[in-house]
Amino acid sequence: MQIPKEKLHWIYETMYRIRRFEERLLEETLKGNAMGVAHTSDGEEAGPTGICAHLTDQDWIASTHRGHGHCIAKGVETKRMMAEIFGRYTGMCKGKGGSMHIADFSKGMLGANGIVGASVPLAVGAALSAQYFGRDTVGVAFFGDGASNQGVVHESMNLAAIWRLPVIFACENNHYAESTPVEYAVAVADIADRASGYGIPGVVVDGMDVFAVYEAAAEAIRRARAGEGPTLLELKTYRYHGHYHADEPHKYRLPEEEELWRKRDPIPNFERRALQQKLMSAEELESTRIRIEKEIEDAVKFALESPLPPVDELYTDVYVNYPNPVQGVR
Amino acid sequence: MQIPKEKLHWIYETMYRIRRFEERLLEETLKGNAMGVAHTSDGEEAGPTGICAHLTDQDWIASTHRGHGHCIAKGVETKRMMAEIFGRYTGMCKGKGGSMHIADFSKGMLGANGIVGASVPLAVGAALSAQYFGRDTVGVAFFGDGASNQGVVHESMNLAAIWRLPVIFACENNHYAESTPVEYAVAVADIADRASGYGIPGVVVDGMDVFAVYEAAAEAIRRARAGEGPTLLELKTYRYHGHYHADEPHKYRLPEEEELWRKRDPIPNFERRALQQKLMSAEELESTRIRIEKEIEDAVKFALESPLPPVDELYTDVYVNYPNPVQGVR
Amino acid sequence: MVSTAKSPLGPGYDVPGREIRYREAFNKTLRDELNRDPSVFIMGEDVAGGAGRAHLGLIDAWGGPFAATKGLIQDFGARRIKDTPISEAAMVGAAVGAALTGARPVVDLMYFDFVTVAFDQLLSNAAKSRYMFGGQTKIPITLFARSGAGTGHAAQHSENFYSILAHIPGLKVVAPSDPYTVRGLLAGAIRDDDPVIVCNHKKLINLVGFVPDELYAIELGKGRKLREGGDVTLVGMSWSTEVCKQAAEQLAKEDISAEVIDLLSISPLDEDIILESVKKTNRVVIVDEDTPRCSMASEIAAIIADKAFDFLDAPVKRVTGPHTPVPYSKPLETAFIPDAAAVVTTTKRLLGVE
Amino acid sequence: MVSTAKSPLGPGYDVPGREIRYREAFNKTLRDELNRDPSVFIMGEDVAGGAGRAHLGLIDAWGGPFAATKGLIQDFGARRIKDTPISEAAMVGAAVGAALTGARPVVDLMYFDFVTVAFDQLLSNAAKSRYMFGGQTKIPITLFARSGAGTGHAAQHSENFYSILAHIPGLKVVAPSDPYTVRGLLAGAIRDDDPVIVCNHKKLINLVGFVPDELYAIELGKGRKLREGGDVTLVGMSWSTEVCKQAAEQLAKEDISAEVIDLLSISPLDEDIILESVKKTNRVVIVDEDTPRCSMASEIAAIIADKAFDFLDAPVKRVTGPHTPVPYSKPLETAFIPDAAAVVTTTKRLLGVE
Ligand SMILES: Cc1ncc(C[n+]2csc(CCOP(=O)(O)OP(=O)(O)O)c2C)c(N)n1
Ligand SMILES: Cc1ncc(C[n+]2csc(CCOP(=O)(O)OP(=O)(O)O)c2C)c(N)n1
Ligand SMILES: [Mg+2]
Ligand SMILES: [Mg+2]
Repeated sequence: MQIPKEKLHWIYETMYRIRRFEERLLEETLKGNAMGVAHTSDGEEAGPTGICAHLTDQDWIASTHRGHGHCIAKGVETKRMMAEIFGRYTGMCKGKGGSMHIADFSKGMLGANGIVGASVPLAVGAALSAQYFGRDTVGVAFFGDGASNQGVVHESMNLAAIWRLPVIFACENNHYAESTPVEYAVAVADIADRASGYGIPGVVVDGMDVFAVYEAAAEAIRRARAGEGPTLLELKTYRYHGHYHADEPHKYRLPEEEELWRKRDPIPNFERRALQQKLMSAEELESTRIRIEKEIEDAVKFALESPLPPVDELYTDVYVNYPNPVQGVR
Repeated sequence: MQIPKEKLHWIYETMYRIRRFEERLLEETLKGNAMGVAHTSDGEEAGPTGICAHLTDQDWIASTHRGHGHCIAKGVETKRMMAEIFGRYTGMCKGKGGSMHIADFSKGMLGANGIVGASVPLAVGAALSAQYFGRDTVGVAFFGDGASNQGVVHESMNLAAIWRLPVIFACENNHYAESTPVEYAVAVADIADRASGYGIPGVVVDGMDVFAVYEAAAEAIRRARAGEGPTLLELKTYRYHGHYHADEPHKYRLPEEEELWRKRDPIPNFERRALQQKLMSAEELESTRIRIEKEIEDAVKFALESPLPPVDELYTDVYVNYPNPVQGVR
Repeated sequence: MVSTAKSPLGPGYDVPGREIRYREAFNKTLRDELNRDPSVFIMGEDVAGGAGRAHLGLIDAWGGPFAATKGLIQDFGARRIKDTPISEAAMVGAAVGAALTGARPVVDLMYFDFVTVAFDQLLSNAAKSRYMFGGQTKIPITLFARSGAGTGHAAQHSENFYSILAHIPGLKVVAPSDPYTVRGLLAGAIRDDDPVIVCNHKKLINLVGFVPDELYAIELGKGRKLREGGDVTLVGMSWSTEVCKQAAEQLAKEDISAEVIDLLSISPLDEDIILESVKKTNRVVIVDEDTPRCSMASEIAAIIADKAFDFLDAPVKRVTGPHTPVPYSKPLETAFIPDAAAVVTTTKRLLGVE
Repeated sequence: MVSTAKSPLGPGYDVPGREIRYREAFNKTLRDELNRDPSVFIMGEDVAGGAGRAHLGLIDAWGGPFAATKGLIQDFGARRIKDTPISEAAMVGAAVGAALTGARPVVDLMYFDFVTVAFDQLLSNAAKSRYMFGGQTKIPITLFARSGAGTGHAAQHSENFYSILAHIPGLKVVAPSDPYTVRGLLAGAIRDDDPVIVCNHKKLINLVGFVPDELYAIELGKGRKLREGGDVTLVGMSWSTEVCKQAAEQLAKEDISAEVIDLLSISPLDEDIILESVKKTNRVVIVDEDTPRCSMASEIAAIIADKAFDFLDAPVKRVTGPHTPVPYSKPLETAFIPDAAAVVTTTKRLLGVE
């Protein structure tokens, strides 16, 4: 499948942006600059990038606790993401949400979500809106291998299937749910096999290869926009770091396994192919990296220099038109 | 498959008992003698009968809002069932549960359940107990086509599959959930197809033919007892009456359709085959029917003559060892 | 938004209207709101019924519990009246997702008890999204469900736990008490930009009362005074308002003058109307069918014990359901539900006139 | 069942024991109960960790949140320490089913917030089965979860809604406040024949305190008095007990003598210990981190306003979280949680000494 030049640039830049964002965030978190828990997604960049490459700001995605990659791929500004995670007033959610609740409604990003599986029906709802209002937009639900065992995910796939809603169920199978291996928690080799129980296509995709993801997503999104209903994409992938910043993955997985996956790293793989097939030049790659490095440094700086939210913000945004929730001390 | 003579008698008697129980109950309900809503299962007798034929009192079943057939097949006394539905103190649950909550722990009947899908994990739990304590008993979860779209049913199948628990998932596909046709609510022709998503066998069974059910259940239960894990049985069946006593099914299904299913009625079909193959004589069939008719009449009489529960019963059975729940009027 | 021309007990009989049942007022209001706003649609199990069978001449087979949605598919079609599979969590989640992206879904949850199955979507997504996302979005969904005991549906079909929903920041909860208020509160709920749950008590469904033809919305967060009195304040909500009215009648015969406050909104709560009344009568009995612990009855009692303490001449009394599930058998179920006799007894004991 | 030889503040230092963290007391008690009763087993996500990888030399990779179950799989094996998929509803349902058939499952729900996903199984099955089935059965399951704000986990990982659980007839809820009480209450919960939820507040997890080596169970439904005082009663539960203790210290410096009551059990509730104290001090401040509406704070206020009304010299005060979700950013999260300063301010205002 031919990828337009501009899109190729965007893909590389986006994967690299996610990578650097996560790496720097992890450093900052271990330094104590992020206020809470951070779930990083480096290693998994090809999935959100290859899918979101097909989307516009009018399309919607719903995300998970491991949502930074989804946000970035959907176009959320890294500096406002970093500021959010640092608990700053300039953050995407004024510092009220944090890493697990970054949303950007102007970009079609319905929010990360801290309850495993809970965001999946939100993407179905976005697709329902699209169908209801006759828009040709789609909803993408990102979720993990662990989330695939949540009831609401099952319900969502069935609902989307019977209504032929324009949704893509993007299962990021990174082989672990916290420390639990997927082969323990799921009784079949491919989660994509569950699709046949809903009468929808289930496609296993190499989630380390952005070209493969791009191609599979193209077809799923085409189907969706054409009114042919949902698709389940299973992206086989791997998270390089622990479940969250302080997790030690070697307690539950072997270094050899990590090595194998790192050999398939989506970024060098892209670079090799881009150079071989003359899609991008070494200079282009390098200048992109430099630009992104700087962007992320700026984001960290922006976040660190941003103010904390004023304490009154505790009481706002609970309701649209009921400004006076009960305060605690009476 | 050869069915022992005694078992054959039991099967006929049980199907007939369910049939007459439901028919008489419906009459009594329309007369106002049942205190609440009644969901009858006549037409569906072959499922519970063919499955429970293999079970002992040590095996467990979990049931649904349409649970009378399950109760009867598991050996619960009809007079105490009728009394329960009539809200009497002599009922299985002292009149505190009613039609949707009949249980008999002495018979391995874990209870009917008013929340669609909610009883399915209870059978999984019973199977977990069996595995944990090293008993060779099984758990059977009865549930409907409608219930198959509940998240907890999905979760239960996956959990049972990965732990290879001795459970039988008995999906009674009577083609409707209230007034909603299964072909609208489920995107695939056979709910049994969902089994492949859990790596367990999924078997479509003629739920109007007790011999077919008996045979399919034999294999599923053998697997379970042998530690080979769960099976999903989909019993294609039909309820003759409305969703509940006051429902008018002709608003959502054609009389022709009903006719077709009634032609396959499990009871006359059993009789025909029993006579043809000389499994039971006409006299045996007739004397069984007479005996059961009388039993059900006696049950109605017993229920009508039984006392109502004393009002103090409102406050008991909330906790095992906390006898004094807060009363309302203070 | 209740026009001031109307009496606080409901509108005067000078506006055009009819005596209709609660269920009709509900259905009519859904219809009016569907007409008024094209972004409103309804989804739920069997809200139409016999889904997908129009080609067989079968349509509108069910119409929701208590015919809440009966006839709507005839006029609005399957696009706007959507039957769903039995998947409450996905249904509520999809409604939230649709609300986040421009629609105004109305969800029929059938029985209040089934809220439990969709509870996470309600608490974690519907109630929290606006806050977590720093006010970026609104979640205009309306859920409705049949609540309460009284029809022999037993423990899993008789819940009334609006207290649990009122506990949750971000949700709103309304509890109409008659045909007039269900029309106004349902319209108010559908037009509101926050998630609102409408509780329809089973025992109210067939109640008849005057309902104006015109469409009006009752402001969420406002209660009403149904009866003036000087000796005691009775506070009711949903069916228990009816119980308070009956009790007030009986008390009047014994020369006890009870003021009756009908909450209408459970969350937000009209604290002022309660406090004002108690400051006048100096005595209060709160009537709530829900089980007692951490109930609305307790919440109101706590508010009074804090903010009207100096005006109280007697203990704050609550008449509620007992701390038990709802039993099936009629005599037990009847004993579960607080009735006028219990309210009268408690009131008289409170006034020392036994 | 707390031996009378021990002081009500916890046991005297005359019994053998050690200063250990809350988390260690929890873990040790699980271990002791597993040893004591072969029908007890534990299930939950990552309670062991790295499930199925023992053959690779990988075992006990995680050990539950706050290492609650760390090391147990080493001694009890995968049969009794069961990792589960992320399927809370099925997990709780299966635990109920196992309890109905002879086992005594202990379920780790990780974060309190995830109760919502299993809410139906809890409310419709665990809480109601005994009642609906006319007392035929018991449901001896124990659930535990991390509750509360204070660690930057934001809106979906900081819940404290024990009020919602206390509302539900058939459930029991305990809220330990230190290492001594978590050992006794956890043992009490596991041995109890009813479903019990144990709330472990995040801010308590690393608290150090004296814990006897011997195994003891604290009777469910009994609170304790942590400090004698005459001017005001402070009522706490879970972390807010710690807040009450701090506030009482500060008040003491200003010659205000506060009595501190620690609920320990949220349901059943020890009404007597609260009422007795308030009848003595005539003033009360209830401290509850949960959001305010229909909260435990409100329940206790209501009980006092009813049953100790004649002894009250001042309004019943509640210091609680606000009616908002829990925010992420530190200064906001800190402002969410009731602290000793807020309790001191409220108390002084109540006593008219500002
Ligand atoms: C309902 C619920 N249960 C448990 C958790 C705790 N938890 C957070 S992430 C996680 C693992 C999720 O695994 P997966 O879906 O594969 O996503 P990944 O972390 O691998 O990206 C768990 C168990 C949660 N947040 N929500
Ligand atoms: C969680 C839940 N949602 C909805 C209902 C209302 N309800 C009761 S039975 C039923 C249909 C069930 O269909 P199915 O599972 O096919 O069983 P059947 O009635 O056909 O035996 C519905 C929707 C319920 N009891 N529980
Ligand atoms: Mg994963
Ligand atoms: Mg059915």
